[in-house]
Amino acid sequence: MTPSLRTENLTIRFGGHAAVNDVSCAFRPGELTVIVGPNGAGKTTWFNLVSGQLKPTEGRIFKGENDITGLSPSARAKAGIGRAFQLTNLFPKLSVLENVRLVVQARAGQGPRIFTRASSMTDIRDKAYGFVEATRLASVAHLPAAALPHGDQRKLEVALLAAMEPDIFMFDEPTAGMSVDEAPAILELIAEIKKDTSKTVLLVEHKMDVVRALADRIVVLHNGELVADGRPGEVMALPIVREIYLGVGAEEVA
Amino acid sequence: QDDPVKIALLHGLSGSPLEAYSKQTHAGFQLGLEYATDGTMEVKGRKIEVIVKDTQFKPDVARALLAEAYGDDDALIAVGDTSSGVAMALLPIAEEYEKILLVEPAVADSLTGPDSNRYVFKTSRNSSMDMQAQALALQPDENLHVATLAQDYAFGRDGIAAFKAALDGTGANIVAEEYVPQQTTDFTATIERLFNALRDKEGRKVIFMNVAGIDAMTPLAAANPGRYDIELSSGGNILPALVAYKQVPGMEGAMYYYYEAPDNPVNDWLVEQHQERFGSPPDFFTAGGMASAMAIVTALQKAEEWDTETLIATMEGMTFETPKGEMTFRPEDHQALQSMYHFKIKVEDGVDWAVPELVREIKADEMDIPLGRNNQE
Amino acid sequence: MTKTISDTFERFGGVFLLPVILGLVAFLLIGRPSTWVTLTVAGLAMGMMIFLMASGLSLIFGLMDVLNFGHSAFVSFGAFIAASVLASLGVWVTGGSAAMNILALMAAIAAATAFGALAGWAFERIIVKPVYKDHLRQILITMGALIVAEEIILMVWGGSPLPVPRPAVLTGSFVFGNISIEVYRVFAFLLGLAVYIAMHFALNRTRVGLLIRAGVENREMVEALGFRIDRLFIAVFMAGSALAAMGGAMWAGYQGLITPAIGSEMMILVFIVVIIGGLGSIEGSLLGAILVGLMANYVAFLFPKMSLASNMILMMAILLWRPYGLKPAVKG
Amino acid sequence: MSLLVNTSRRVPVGRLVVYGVVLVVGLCLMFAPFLFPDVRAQEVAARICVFIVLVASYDLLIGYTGIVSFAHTMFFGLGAYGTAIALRTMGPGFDAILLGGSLGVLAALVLAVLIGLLSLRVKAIFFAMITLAAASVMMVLASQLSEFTGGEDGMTYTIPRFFSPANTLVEDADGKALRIFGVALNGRLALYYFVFLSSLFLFLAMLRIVASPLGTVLEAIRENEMRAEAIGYRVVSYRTAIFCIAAVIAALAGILRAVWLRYTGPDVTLSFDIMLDVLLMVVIGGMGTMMGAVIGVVIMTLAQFYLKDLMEAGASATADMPLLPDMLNPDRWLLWLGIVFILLVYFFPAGIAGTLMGKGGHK
Amino acid sequence: MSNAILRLDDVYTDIAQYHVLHGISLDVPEGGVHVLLGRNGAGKTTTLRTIMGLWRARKGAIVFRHHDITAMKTPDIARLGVAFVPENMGIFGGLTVEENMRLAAAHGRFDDQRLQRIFALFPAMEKFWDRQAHALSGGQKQMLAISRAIIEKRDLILIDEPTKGLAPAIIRAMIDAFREIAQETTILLVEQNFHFARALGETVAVIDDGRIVHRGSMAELAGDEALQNRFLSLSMEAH
Ligand SMILES: Nc1ncnc2c1ncn2[C@@H]1O[C@H](COP(=O)(O)OP(=O)(O)OP(=O)(O)O)[C@@H](O)[C@H]1O
Ligand SMILES: Nc1ncnc2c1ncn2[C@@H]1O[C@H](COP(=O)(O)OP(=O)(O)OP(=O)(O)O)[C@@H](O)[C@H]1O
Ligand SMILES: [Mg+2]
Ligand SMILES: [Mg+2]
Repeated sequence: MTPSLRTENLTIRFGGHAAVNDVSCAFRPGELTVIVGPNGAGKTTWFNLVSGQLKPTEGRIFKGENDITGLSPSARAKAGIGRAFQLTNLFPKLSVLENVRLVVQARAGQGPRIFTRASSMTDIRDKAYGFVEATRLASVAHLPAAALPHGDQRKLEVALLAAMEPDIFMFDEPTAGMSVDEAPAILELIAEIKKDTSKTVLLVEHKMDVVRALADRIVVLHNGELVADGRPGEVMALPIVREIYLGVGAEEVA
Repeated sequence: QDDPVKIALLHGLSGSPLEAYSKQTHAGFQLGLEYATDGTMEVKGRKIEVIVKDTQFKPDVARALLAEAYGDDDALIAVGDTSSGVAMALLPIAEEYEKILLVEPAVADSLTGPDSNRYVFKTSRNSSMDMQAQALALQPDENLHVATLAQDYAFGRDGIAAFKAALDGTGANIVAEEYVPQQTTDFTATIERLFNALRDKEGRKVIFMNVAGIDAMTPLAAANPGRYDIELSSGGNILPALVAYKQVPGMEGAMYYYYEAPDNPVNDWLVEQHQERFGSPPDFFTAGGMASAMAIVTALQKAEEWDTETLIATMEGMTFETPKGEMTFRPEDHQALQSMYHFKIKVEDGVDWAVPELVREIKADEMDIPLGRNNQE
Repeated sequence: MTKTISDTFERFGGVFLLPVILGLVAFLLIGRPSTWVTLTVAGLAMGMMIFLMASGLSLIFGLMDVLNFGHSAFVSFGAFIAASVLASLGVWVTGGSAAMNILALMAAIAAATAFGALAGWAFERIIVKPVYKDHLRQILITMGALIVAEEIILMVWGGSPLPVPRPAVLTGSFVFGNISIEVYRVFAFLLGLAVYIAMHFALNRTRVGLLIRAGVENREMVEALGFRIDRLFIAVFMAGSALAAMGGAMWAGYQGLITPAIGSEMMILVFIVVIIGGLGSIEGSLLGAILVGLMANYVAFLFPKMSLASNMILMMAILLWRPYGLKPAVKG
Repeated sequence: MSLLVNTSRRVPVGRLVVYGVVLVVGLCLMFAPFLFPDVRAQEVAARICVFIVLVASYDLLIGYTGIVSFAHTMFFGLGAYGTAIALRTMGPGFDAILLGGSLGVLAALVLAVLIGLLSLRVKAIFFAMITLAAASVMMVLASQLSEFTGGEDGMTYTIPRFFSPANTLVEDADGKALRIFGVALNGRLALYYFVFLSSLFLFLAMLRIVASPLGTVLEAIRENEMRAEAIGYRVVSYRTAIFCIAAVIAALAGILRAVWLRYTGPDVTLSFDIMLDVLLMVVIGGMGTMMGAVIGVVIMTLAQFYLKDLMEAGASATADMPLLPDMLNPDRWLLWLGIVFILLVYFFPAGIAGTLMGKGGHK
Repeated sequence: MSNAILRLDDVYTDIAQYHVLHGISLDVPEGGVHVLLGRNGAGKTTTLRTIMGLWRARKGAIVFRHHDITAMKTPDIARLGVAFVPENMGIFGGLTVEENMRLAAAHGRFDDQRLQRIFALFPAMEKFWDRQAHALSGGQKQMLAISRAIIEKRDLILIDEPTKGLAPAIIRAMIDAFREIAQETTILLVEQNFHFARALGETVAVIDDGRIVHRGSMAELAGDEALQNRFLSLSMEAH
């Protein structure tokens, strides 16, 4: 079957330093790939390239058949590439619910509507509320995002992504800074998404237990290069991975 | 004793540096009333009540205030404004309420032009007079070469146009017309252009400056035109501005007013009183304000009925005393024709500003001021 | 192809080439060398005076991220105070003795600058402090302050234009053949240069510049590192305001006749300079100021009609080429 | 210091007050000719109507989208000048108003699109500067093309006779204009209601816009541009769109202004002072709350027209005290306005309406 | 405890109109690593920020050594020898790594051997010494933030979730590092990562809804599943 997302020799240089270097790989629907790698390996940067926040120095990006290398972030979002950010990135003064509603509304292509009252579009509102509940934010639904503690902000971040209902989900350390009793909620949500075999899920994660629990496949980045790619068991067994990631000889990290 | 007759003064008193002019005008107006009524502030037994309104230099505000003055306060005559723009906006209101508007001290010719109307009179001089007088002051002939410097907007351009018209037929040659943006502060480039235009000419070479609100004199003098035997020439100005003239002793030009220039009892009284009350000699707009007051009082005394039509009839062609001597409202466009003064700059120590010594008075009839409109047909 | 060009461009000093290029082009168009020299010198001097005012704004904006529309108030105040001082010094100014003249001028400039610093302090405490990090409110509140300041000037000095006596030594101009250079401009140029050097040193050779930049990004963290950022910011603000006042003083002496509007008239020019120079970099302000100065003079000579638009056009062009100005210190 | 306001909690009171006030203002304007028959009040009322539209349209930019533009009066001016020039050249007639007005609006639209696409990408302050540049260029043009525009002094012209006081709408027995409560049903009255109703319509239209999905998107862009893009909104297009909408509405307001004043010049349309007024009004009223526009305009306008009279009284009352009368000198009323303004921005950053409704608080 | 270097006594903190801390009382003994655990929104960060003077306590007292710092200005608190690594790392993106460090170093001069130790600990710092900090990766930023805290000798370091987003390898390295740092200073550590906390902590306090709900030695908590489940409801098996 054709891959849902594919990068070809994807490369970006900042000055001399190649943050992502000639990365080619493909992802299939119904598969959850965890991208691991030491700090500074290029994971976030690779995400930025795919979701369009950064433009590659070389290489191309395909969604299914079509080349999306030239598209703007918004165009890619419309094309079904959804992405949550590592460093939380919300609409601080809007309420949690409004945050989510914006996404649903964008989905529904209702943005440009000028003369209908937003509040009258109950369907959109209800749908948004659904996502708020799913991420256990219902209790704070009416607080401005800025007032949430870090952990809840992370959850909202995930809620926004979920609300985009993309074909391709990209989570960048969704559980970072989330307390151990909160994390499961998010992981369940991801597991849910994973059940839908039409979706492709990419996940950057450092927490080993999470990786184990979810990964169908692991891709390892190091110094911007793709150094390993395969089933969790195999990859974790690779000496290079053990060295650079599980930190036998942590000196060389990053 | 019947109720007072109301005169409304509409001038910008806040929101612009020009407010100083408005205040001179008001001072002059008060003095004018006093002089004309021998201090009684009454005409034919009726008190004169002056209503002061601040137009804030905003045409829309001004219109509202004038409408109020005519409509609600029921003023008989209104006087204003300092900025030609605001005055322009006032004209239609006078027509709408069919009451007299006396323009002072705004100068633009257009105020008595086609867009004006028969309810508008004007005691302040207009640009044409400045320029006519200026031209005469240059004693133009074939070997006079003039380059002009003016600001690039209606006032500046109209001025130069009038100036050229005045030189027509005298044989004098205009070798360059330079227009600079209104707020120009750096004249180097313009000066270069002027010098380049004049430097190789034979005969008398003059740069004529017609600028308002900026100081072109200092840089021009500093660039020392003398080295190409170029003279400078410019109109008179308010006292603070005359300070800059100290750099150009001997410069000649024509001016609207300087307190030592006119020789008549009115002016003597004005100078004396002004010194007494404000500790300084009267300036341009003090004289103007006084003139407008005296015009009004004269009209009220002459007219047997105080309704607009009678007043208009009275004022058309009316001659009245002012600090500048006699003025006469021209029947056609209601512009008050008046003398101007040919001066020569002299630097006296002890005086803060350069003294524009009177060379000669240029009488109204020596200048032919184009008709703005004709209210007679 | 284009790449190689830009590379060589960068190699030979990058954007700092622009004034030179401009000068050359102008030379070809003008032809008459004497005229060209006169204009160029005039342009440089004008640039330097604008630089004095612009650098203050740029400093405050770039380093403290405060958009101070009230800046022009300091210019105006500087101008009027200088004027008053000169006037009060009477014969010192008009008298023949060069030394006394210079002293008088120095006194005037010093007075203006000192006032600028003082007023700057009050301004920062009262007006700006509550609105750090909030551009919109900064624009608004400083505009409010501007209104008040101009009214105060009207109250103190009255509305009528105020003549500024110019020290005898600084009147007139040097004349070599057909070249004439106003003495005052030479003076202005030198002063501007001195100020530039001083600022350059303060910001790059000391840790202050660093601290301020950090403070702009994250006040709290700088404090958590043990620095009293509020004092730092006051200092910067005072410096910026003082520069504005100094610029105003110079400008007043140059204009000869000043009105309370003097500041706001300069402001657009100053903003243009800061924008094309790039926010927060003193080098940028200098570059921008000189470009604007030269441009103004050349264009005024070659195509007088254009002279008003020229700076606007210059700004737009540069913004399209370099959206953050020529030499921005703070990106994004 | 985070300006957080809990939308969920303090709901009705403040809001009700604001809506109440706005409603009252609306009614006053609706019956202005009958409530305040004196001429000055008429002018004031009309000015308020027009400025409510102008300021509200500016609020769309600065309050809802966080765009700081100094070119708003430029668009206002385009509408006014278009109408004025047409009336002057074609003579009084509705055709002139229609043609000139629509040309003005068109010009505004085109310019807005150009400026928007060209420069809405760049940082906020730069945009502010570019608009400032554009505006001043326009001012220069207005003064340069004096044969069309009347230059600095502006131009006067006559409007359709239907709107002139001489025109009687309803005749009474002896052929004069019928009077109701002492108000003559003449052209003047018609003109006022023309202005009032057009303004009302435009204002309601804007209310609808901000309540629409677009409204929320704009706020999102204001809050976090990058993320808005990431969830699928083309920021530049939205920015440009709202910029154009605001420009067009401003131009329409300009038409009303030109027709009402029967005079058009830089000082009543283009000038930077007006831009400043608009800014003051929107802030005092409260950014990001349409209601704020109404309140801001009313307060400022009343101040401009009546504050001086008050101070006059104050000055004479305190005449014998030391420096007080000096400061209360009516000519210094701007001083006080400035101070009040600063205090407002300081203590009620959300403006009057904003603070009362616990909304806006733009940062 | 008498040898407490830092003592919070019934501290209440509000943020805007929200009451966040209601009566935090806490003693931090001199030396070693002491952990503050708690779920999201419990008030951990707020506690640290209140100590640092970045939020103001409405009520109660905070005493560092013998100074009452409750009402002190943040810079003065810092000058007493308190360093702070905030949740958002608080690095200066516009400055280079070096400049970031220089600001933290006394008089802007580096103590060479401390610097070397930092480089050994976080090679990325050396590698990107002249790189603008905004260009660092999430984790690298975190490292920079910590490096900045330890470039000088401090008496007390407040660290908010340092392991967030760090690769296990780094975390391991960091455990050793912190042990070493703890030789010379006291560390008050806010953590979510219990394993990390357990590896380091001597004493532990659990905070929930703005109150301290448990205090004791780490050993005790680590040993007692019940306690853990009660306060942390730890679900994950240790590994
Ligand atoms: N804008 C930028 N300019 C220069 N270098 C950059 C930029 N963004 C990232 N880098 C560099 O690229 C490398 C990869 O960064 P990235 O954020 O992708 O790492 P990461 O894999 O996400 O690490 P972490 O797990 O810590 O988030 C890092 O060395 C970083 O310094
Ligand atoms: N700026 C703020 N405005 C309003 N409330 C806030 C603000 N910051 C934090 N809070 C509230 O204070 C409470 C505690 O927040 P705090 O950040 O201290 O939690 P935390 O324990 O650090 O959580 P996390 O582990 O997610 O960082 C939270 O309920 C939050 O809603
Ligand atoms: Mg990352
Ligand atoms: Mg926290």
